Amino acid sequence: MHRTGELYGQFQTLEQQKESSTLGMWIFLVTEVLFFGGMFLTYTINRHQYFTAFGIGSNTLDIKLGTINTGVLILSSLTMAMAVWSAQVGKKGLVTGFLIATLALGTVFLGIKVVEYKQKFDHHLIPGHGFDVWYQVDNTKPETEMGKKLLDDEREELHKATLTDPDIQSHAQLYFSLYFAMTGLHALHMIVGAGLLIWLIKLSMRGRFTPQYNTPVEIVGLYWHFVDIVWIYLFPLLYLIDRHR
Amino acid sequence: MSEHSEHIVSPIVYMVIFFALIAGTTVTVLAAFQNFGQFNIVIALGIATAKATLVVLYFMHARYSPRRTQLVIVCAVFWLAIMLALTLSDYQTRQQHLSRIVPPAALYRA
Amino acid sequence: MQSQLPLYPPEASNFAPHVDALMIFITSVCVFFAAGITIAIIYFFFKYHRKQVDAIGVPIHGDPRLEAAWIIIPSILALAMFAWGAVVYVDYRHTPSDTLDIYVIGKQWMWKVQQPNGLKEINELHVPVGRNIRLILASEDVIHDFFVPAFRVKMDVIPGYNRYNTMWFRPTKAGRYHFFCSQYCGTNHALMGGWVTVMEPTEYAAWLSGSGAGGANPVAVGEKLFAEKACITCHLANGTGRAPSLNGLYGAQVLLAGGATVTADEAYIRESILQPNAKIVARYEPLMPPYQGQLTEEQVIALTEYIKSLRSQPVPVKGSGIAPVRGDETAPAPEKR
Amino acid sequence: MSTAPLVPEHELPDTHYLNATYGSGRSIRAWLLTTDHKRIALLYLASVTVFFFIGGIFATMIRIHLLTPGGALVSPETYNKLFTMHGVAMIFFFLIPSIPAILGNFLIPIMIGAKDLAFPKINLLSWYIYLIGGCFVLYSFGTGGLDTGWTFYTPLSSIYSNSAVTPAVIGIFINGFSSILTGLNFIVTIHTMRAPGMTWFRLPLFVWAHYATSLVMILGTPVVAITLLLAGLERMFHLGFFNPSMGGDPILFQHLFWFYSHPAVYIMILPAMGVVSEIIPTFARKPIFGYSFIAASSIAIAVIGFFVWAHHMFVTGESTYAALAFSFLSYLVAIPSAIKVFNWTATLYKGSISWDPPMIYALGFIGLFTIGGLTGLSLACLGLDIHVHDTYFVVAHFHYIMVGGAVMGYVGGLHFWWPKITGRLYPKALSRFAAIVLFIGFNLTFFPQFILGYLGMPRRYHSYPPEFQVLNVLSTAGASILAVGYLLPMLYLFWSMRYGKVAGPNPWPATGLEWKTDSPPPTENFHVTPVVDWEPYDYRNRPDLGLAAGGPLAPAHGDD
Ligand code: HEA
Ligand code: HEA
Ligand code: HEC
Ligand code: CUA
Ligand SMILES: [Cu+2]
Repeated sequence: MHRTGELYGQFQTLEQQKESSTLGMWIFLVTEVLFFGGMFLTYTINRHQYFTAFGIGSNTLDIKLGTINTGVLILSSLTMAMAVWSAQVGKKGLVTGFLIATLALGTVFLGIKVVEYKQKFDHHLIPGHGFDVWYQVDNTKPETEMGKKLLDDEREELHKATLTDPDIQSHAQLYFSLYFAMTGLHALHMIVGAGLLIWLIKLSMRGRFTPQYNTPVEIVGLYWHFVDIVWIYLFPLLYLIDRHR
Repeated sequence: MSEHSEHIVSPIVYMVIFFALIAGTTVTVLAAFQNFGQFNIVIALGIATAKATLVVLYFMHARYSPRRTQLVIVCAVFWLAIMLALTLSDYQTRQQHLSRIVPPAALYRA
Repeated sequence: MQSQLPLYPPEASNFAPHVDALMIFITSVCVFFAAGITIAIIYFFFKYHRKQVDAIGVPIHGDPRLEAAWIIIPSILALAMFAWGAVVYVDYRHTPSDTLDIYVIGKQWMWKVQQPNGLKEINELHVPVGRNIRLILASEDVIHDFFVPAFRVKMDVIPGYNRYNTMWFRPTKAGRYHFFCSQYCGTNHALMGGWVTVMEPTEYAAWLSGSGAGGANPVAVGEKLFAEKACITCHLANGTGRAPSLNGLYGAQVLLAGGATVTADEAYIRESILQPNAKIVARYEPLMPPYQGQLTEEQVIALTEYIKSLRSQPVPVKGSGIAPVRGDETAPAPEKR
Repeated sequence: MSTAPLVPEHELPDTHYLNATYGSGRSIRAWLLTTDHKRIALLYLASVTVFFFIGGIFATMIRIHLLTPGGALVSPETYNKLFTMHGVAMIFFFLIPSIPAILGNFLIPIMIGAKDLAFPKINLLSWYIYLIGGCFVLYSFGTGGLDTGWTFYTPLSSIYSNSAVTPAVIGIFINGFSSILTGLNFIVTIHTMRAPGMTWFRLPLFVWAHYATSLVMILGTPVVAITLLLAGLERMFHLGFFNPSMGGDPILFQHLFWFYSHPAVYIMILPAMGVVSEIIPTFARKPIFGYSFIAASSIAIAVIGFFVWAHHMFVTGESTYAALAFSFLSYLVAIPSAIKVFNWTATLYKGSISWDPPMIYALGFIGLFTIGGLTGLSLACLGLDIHVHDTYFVVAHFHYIMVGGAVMGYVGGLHFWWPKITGRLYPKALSRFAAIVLFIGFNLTFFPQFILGYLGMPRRYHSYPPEFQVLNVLSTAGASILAVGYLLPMLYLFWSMRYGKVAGPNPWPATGLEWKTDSPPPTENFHVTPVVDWEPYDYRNRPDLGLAAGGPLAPAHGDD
């Protein structure tokens, strides 16, 4: 199709074009809701059945990193929203700045995620043949008294859990399967989002976004906020099971 | 098509929402370390939903969007609800056999 | 068999006449509508066939009364079909209490059947005519489905530790009937079938004892296992042990920690053995070791049968998680933990 | 030809979308990189036809194999692979994309007076996604095939089967996004791209049907995508989501699968209903009876269709209460279908009916869909489904709807819009003959299966007790007639692309906007943006159609 400036050939007006893109993105987000929804359903039913194992699995996650990451992601949502605002009011320099900030925060999030994944790998908590919930308590050499006590507590917990759920290996593995599937898919969405941000930054550096034409920033913003929302649910569901013991 | 002319949300609103979200996160984490029994999960999901609503309404401008967009959002939530509710309805009632239904009260001694 | 080309399989169980009647009803409704519409189409097609190349039809845009009629009438008929089907279905799911229980285990690609006295059969099932039979179904690998066309019964056989599916029927006609596996289960799904033999009760009894060399009585086997596997050390019959007495457990309501109750059916007993801590009996500690992986499918069945056989013995006074018979108004409300 | 209006001889327009020069000339690249919805539709036509062939060949082998009780043709493993691959090819790669991605893609922008879909590049992308998914599935077929049944029930598919399940699952997963993007594109286009005057209640019913279809596509497809992804992960990494020996729940898979796959049957039938709703008023030359009821019932089917999925699971041991609810809801979803059938029939009343080929297909559709739908009522009936579940009764039910209904509608739609797509007409007498062969062959193939099913022959059986042989032989005989019924249209439609008589813009004549432009249409669809000022299917106030309209009604029927 022929393009005339910002207007694509199939549209009659910029108005119509903007309307279509925004609606298109929203509808895409609907499909995303149901996409993640299928996993949330799988999660719900398994968690209901194997609550103990899910608690054990959840308690191995690093709550500090999780909380920090939640903060980072929320902050990136803020900078994204600010980028949209800057485009709407025509502050071209700010648009680029906020987009870069968003990208940076997104990268920090992914970096922290990598650290967490690495931890799970070291602790033999990747579902598959080497999976072993006992690995960590059996193979850690605590340096402090405090660390030793914590480890003993943990061993105690595991023993108790094994009593209620003898097949805790399988069921904890189920938890980690869901953990990796859900956070992995979420991370994949972040990576796609980062790609989109890089594209936006390029356009923005060329000064393309004006109060009249800023739809790309807006719809990428929608996507980014949606990914944030998914995390808002993932965080309590994965990190905060049975924390109060 | 003037109803679609865009509404610019001020940065102050964004900041307020941001702090509300951070506060929500903090409360969630703190609440998770208390024992509320059955209600831990309710609290966690309740706060998460409140946070998500804020993001949708303000960061995603749903509050200022045309009706049609709002309808799209409602549809997403509605279909998600169908999927969860109807499936869980099977799981929740599976154990009960029609032949064995007994009035619940005062039937047992513990 | 009826004729060369029968339209329905033999009717050999209590369900068959109901299902066939239902089928006739629904088919009549279907034929009524299908024929009505076909005739209308053909009639209109010829009657209003275009006579001139440029003729147009009479512009009729619709008629709300007609629309209402053809929303309401099919709705009523649909409701009738639903209701009748539901009644029959509830009958299917409403197992009578006096059933003869037979275990059926599906595995790729054969059926193992175990009669109440422990007699084992493969791809054969013998049942007496006129008795209520209940099949208790378990699978060792994938999902199968036990289907007897002559009885109009069918039930999936699902793997998993907490799952027994059951189905019941009452054979009404002696004879030999096909049964099939009707859930696709891999390569030889089509060969995973066999014969149900419906016998007169006396013949059945004779057959049971006559060919009884096949296996020991599961209740006896179960009793031995109960001692061997140390169940007996905790589950003392008088209810004074660390664990609830199992006397009279089967079929009773069990109060669980947390206040819920369950009916102690086969699935519950099975689960209590394999995964005891999935449901903890009120007032007991979760001490029982899980037997998942330590018992074969047959041993679980034997234990279950043994526990079921304790039904007739008196319920101990104290300590059992079993709820007393209904109507005990003086019972204190269950405490909250 | 006697009933066709006397039209002057036509000539093809000088430039149209088929011969227009695009940026890169008239090369193959201009086709492969096109963003023109009409060309993309033809790309789909080619690829979907390939899958229909593949699926049809599998079907033929199934039927030959079932000639004898012991199985006449192949080994048990191979037979299981045949019906699985038949189902996968036919459902995911033929029927779901057929009408929407070919006719819908071609027609929706033209019908609403737009230059293209809202997102032409995404439209092209979805064709490529379809191709990639298709390649994975073909790879799976080629490397031994898969034997899980098209329903992929776990744990058979995820743990026990040792056939090429993984590539097939990946292929279907990928293909899902093609479907999602098509649906998204349609919805946005219908919302934002309508020409001036094209209000919602002037939309052709074809567009309404596609709107409803798109709803199902965007709301259902993501769920099957994630489900198959989980099952695939389970298979690849030995996870336990649905594997009972690791604590997973196989029934959960069925819930997730049918959450999509029941609504998906409406992805298959709604577009065909849309086609029929266009054909009937055109060849009866009168407005459709109850326009708004038909439009609303499409939406109702799409919505209520999401509430009934567990009627495929009545014998899994699902809760009795859930079964009662799902059965009841299944009856609810039948009502909007009933509304449509009755309204189509009523439209014929006092029409001026011709028997042009599309009309024969449309009338055949009504009859066969009705039988298929009504037997769906037997299946939705709890007491009865216990007996007929997973027997040939089910096979007959869905072939009546999908082959007798949806494929009939698809072939009828091709015949109806072929002159618009290619600019040329096909031989009418031959195509009437083909339609009748198809109808007879179809009934002979699938009617005996109802009886087989009630007699208790389970489906997916590579061998069966001898008492079922007679009916199986009948069915196979029918299938060979059916194959001829499909072969003929393929041949003459292909032939007509070159040698057919030039059709002119509006050969039937029909009232839709698509008939106001050239055949084949120009790249930008209309030379000037059209303004719509007439009601849908109105023959009376349309002097431009050249019919005896306008004043008092023409004496349409000699007798009354
Ligand atoms: C295009 C595909 C399509 C369509 C449209 C339908 C439509 C319907 N289907 Fe079908 N179905 C399938 C494809 C389809 N189905 C497939 C592929 C399977 C098997 C899957 C597998 O296991 O492999 C299946 C299986 C299937 C089952 C499960 C069977 C089993 O495995 O045990 C059931 C059960 O309820 C069912 C019911 C229905 C109903 C009630 C409708 C309704 O929507 C039909 C509504 C239409 C009418 C009712 C006709 C018109 C109405 C009248 C003429 C007026 C009179 C009406 C009344 C009196 C109410 N279908
Ligand atoms: C859109 C969907 C669709 C379509 C169009 C068809 C079309 C046909 N189907 Fe299929 N079928 C399914 C969907 C479909 N089917 C599904 C979902 C299943 C369940 C799978 C499962 O259990 O997992 C199934 C299962 C199924 C079975 C049951 C297998 C079993 O359970 O064991 C049978 C048996 O008769 C069958 C037969 C046919 C026949 C004869 C046709 C005919 O209509 C096909 C006619 C078409 C052609 C023949 C090709 C075109 C013609 C030519 C190219 C001419 C040249 C060719 C020759 C001369 C051979 N199908
Ligand atoms: C170490 C002690 C111990 C052993 C050994 C033991 N159990 Fe138990 N069992 C318990 C306790 C304690 C409970 C009650 C708490 C609970 O539900 O887990 C129980 C509960 C049960 C129940 C449910 C009873 C009810 O009232 O609902 C069944 C059935 C059962 N056991 C069967 C067995 C069988 C069969 C064996 C041997 C294979 C066995 N048990 C071995 C301690 C034991
Ligand atoms: Cu076992 Cu099919
Ligand atoms: Cu269905």
